Amino acid sequence: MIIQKRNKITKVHWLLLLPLLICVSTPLVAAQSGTSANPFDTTLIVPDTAAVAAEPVTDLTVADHRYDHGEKLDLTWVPSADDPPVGGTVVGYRVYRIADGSEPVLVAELPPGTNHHTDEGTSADSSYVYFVTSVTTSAEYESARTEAIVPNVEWLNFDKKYLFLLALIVGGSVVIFIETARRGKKLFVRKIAGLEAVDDAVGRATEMGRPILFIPGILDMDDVQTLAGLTILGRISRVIADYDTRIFMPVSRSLVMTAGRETIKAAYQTAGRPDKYSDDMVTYVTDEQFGYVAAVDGIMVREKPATVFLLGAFFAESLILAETGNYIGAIQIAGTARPAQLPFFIAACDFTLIGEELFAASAYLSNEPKALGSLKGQDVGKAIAMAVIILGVVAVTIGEAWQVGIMNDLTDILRAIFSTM
Amino acid sequence: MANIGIIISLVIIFGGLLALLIRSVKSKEVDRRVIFLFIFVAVAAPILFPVTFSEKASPVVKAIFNKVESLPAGSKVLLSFDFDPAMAPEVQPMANAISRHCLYKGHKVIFMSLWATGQALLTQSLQDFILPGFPEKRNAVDWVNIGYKAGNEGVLNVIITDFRKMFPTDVNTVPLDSIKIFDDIKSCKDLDLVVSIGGGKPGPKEWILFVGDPGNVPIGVGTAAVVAPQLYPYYPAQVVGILGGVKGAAEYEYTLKETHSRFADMDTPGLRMMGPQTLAHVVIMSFIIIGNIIYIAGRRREKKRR
Amino acid sequence: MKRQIPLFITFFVGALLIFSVFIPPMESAGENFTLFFDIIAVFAFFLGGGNLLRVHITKLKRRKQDWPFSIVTIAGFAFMLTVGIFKIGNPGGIAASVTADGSWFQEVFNYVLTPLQSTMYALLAFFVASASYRAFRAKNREATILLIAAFIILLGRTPFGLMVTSWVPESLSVLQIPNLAIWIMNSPNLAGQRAIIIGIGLGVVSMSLRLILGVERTYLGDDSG
Amino acid sequence: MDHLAVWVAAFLTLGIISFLYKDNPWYKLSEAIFVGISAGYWFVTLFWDNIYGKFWVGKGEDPMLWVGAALGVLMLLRLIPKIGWISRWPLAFIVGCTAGLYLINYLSSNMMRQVQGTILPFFSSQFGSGFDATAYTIVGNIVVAVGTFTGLVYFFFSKEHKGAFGGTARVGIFFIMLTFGASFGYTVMSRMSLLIGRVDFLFFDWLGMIK
Repeated sequence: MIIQKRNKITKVHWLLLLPLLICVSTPLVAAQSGTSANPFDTTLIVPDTAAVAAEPVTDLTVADHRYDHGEKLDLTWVPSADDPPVGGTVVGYRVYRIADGSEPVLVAELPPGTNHHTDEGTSADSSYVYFVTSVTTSAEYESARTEAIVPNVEWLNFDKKYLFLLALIVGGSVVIFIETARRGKKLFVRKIAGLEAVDDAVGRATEMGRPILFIPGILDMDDVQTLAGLTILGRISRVIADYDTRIFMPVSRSLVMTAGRETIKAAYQTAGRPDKYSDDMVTYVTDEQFGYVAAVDGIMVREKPATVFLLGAFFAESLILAETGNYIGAIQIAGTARPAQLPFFIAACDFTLIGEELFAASAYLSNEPKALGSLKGQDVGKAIAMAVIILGVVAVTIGEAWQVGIMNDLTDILRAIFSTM
Repeated sequence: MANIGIIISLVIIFGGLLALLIRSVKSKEVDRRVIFLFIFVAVAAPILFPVTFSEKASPVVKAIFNKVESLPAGSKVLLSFDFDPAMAPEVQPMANAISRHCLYKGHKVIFMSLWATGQALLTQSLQDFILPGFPEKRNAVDWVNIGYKAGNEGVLNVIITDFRKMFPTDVNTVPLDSIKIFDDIKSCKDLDLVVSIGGGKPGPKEWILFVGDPGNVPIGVGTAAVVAPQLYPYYPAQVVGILGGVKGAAEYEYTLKETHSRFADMDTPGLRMMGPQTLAHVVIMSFIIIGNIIYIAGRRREKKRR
Repeated sequence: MKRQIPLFITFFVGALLIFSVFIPPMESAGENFTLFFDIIAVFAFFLGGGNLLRVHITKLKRRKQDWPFSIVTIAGFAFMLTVGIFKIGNPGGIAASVTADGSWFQEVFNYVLTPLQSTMYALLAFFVASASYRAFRAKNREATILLIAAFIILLGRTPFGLMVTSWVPESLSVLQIPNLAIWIMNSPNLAGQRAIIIGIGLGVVSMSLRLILGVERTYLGDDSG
Repeated sequence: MDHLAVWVAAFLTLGIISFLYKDNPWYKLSEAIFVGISAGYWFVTLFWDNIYGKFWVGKGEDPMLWVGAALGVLMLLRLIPKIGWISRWPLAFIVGCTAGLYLINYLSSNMMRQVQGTILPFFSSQFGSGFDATAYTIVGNIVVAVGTFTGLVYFFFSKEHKGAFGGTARVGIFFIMLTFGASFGYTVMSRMSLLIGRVDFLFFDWLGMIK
């Protein structure tokens, strides 16, 4: 690695002498540069006996990049006079950076016709000078150097002001509603069919004397769907502890195993049955997607659980698991936020929590005012989305159909606010 | 032999389905293992005894076919293989079929790729599938492979004004200036048709946005099945036609075989793969119908009992 | 204290990461997390792998049902660990990549794991059929819509889709089954997906806030609410 | 070697497929092999990539790596029951990070971008001149806007699905069901391709070899 770097520097250093050498001995340089200074791709080299000349680029300027922490600088220039759309001698440009007066370093090779570049390798505590060379098939020609510049560090990214605003409104209303609920105001939340069924599903397992199987998806703790699955697990295992039913949870990630154990243990403690809890309720199988599925399928047909929960992030295995669960006659409650897998759960499970309902489930099951309050906050976000869709569609339709300027302005504003950058 | 095999299998499949259909009126559920067996036979039989269904080309496929068909001999067509080995099973068949069609019609064909891994695939499919059928076609005169250049849509931005800037030479480092096809081609605007085959980025969409629209060049696209719906909004204003997945390839192959006797014995991987697909789809649809009959019959019975 | 410290950690890092999006010098915080996470996951595997071994050894010791298969699992696990960590049967020796061509490790991946994976995956072909047989029944209005949409799409992917509707005039070609299938994928399907996706986005916001604010804390071994 | 490999692959392939009939020792054996081998495979790759690759080859230069390692060690304290509760710290850390990261990500990419994409004109002078294309686009855009709006109404939690609101929610659920039916049907083909691949292997690579 280190050796490579050094090589590069010496090569570049040597290249800088090229223009000078050309004056002295043109044929020699042409032959040399053909072998050692390799402009981009080998296919580009057209053997040539004389050095091909080109004008350097002009008006090279460097400016600070907006909203970075000093790691970027923007360069602009006017392309070489020998780089017209057709038939120029320039085959590309090279950008060189000189940091704090040290040796120039090649930072980019660009195709012809380019007039700008963003260097992403700077830091805020150095000063930089740049120059650009026009590369022909046999040599390169240096431009004037820029003024020295020290990159600025910005502390706030104002490009993301609308994102911040929306996060503030949506997040703020969640917090406000949680606070309202904490003060004791009653909040209404409609019934969610799949969640109404949880108690019955657990009760059924108790009656039948069969275990309950809980699958938290196949992703790790760094996915929010797994977290949603685990929070629901917390609520469900409270009920399970009360009913004194067996729960079994094979997992495909070690961290989920640890978190799953903590969750169930806590639920049993709260229910006053810590003696009933055992680490064997949660077991690790394998990280491999289909290896895990093979094992869970085996568990399903052998243990014949009465109730199966599939709550978390699922991929192609969704239907394999759900069909096997259906085959053994288990009541199945599934939920995922992966739209591609929802159809399969809808087809094979008794109840399916569709996307948002998965995240709302633990709040709903807890029946705690605070948690329910957060669902209200979500609805504010939905109301905003709905209002913007109506407003936007009306504005853009009127604006485009009848060329109404003010409506077009409104559309542009809405699109700008909801653009993610 | 193959014919007898497939006839027996078809009789078994459809006879079985009919029997189940009759049984379903009595509202008797089908064991899922029976369904599994049907699926297995429906997939395995056409693989063992290759069977092809007639694939009438849908308008979007027909449109590309007709475009290639109607261009006068000597027209300049560019085919871009914008895919990698992972995508190849789905789009390679259509790439082969279109390439053959273009060569057969006497078009001057330029092959290229926007994907680094596509160049090897392109060179190989030219060698193995496409060129062996056309020994009379000469490199640089009837076709040329200019290979891959890095830069994604940047490549397109350059070749819309000048090929030689991006591709000074073809894959064998022969300068474009000494390649006959390029005598009167300066940029993409001089082409009579561009077909981009791929499914990712850069791919068909980039060709439409960076070459088709600005240069007013007719663009045809071939793509993986999952991507196809996203390209439909561009039809017919911005693209000539769309081949979607193996099915699109099968339709193209079928039309090609029907239209030109030269291709009667052509290898048709698309059609071959559609055999098991079609049968499996038919089996699933039959079972949906059977399931509904069972449900309706069962409900009637319950009513009667009351 | 046992409960307060974890709650504080969650709150602190959660809030920090939210604000880091808007503060350029902190932009790399998210990437750092991925780095942390990968390392923690490896350490956690000692717990997971240990658990796997413990479960199967217990099964073996107590001669529980199907115990002979536990020997196979333990043997397979141990084999992969030794072959992989000590690079046994690797033509390049200990210096080569563990997945070098021709190494035992890679051979087992190619000839044992790959066929197992793809066959398990292929089972979906069967389950797709049995699920559609059972689920696509016109039990109520919603189920009927599900059924019709699925049927049109299925039909559109066979040659019969075009045959059935070939009488439709060219000016109304949108109504031909294959085109109708495409239209369904593009318009109503897109609308449904959008509603679901927007809902998910808001659900995540609310769920994340509950976690960060400590309203949701079951995973921390504290359910006292 | 090749012969043996194909036989092993075929043996395991059939073992898995046999599960479709019912659970049996052949499947159990394939399953046991699958679980043992794959768990080992994952650990070995994780080890070489993350521990060896980052701490040995990369010399652990990034101080952040050591923070990760420290958290990992805390995780292992679970094994000591007395101070096992400390292992909640790395868990709390991971949960906090995940929640913080996803909040903004999902808000921008799921909610904002999708809302923006729905702002489409019902009618515009810019649409294609042909009647067909125009009608197609108009109907398409109306359906997208109406479907998205009613779908959101369905997800609304604060109001019972009754009256006009309930009716709108019903339209929403229709759209969602249509979506599910369509995506289900659309996936069948790719699922069949997987089976075709396996059957191909059995017939040609394995049985073809016997011939």
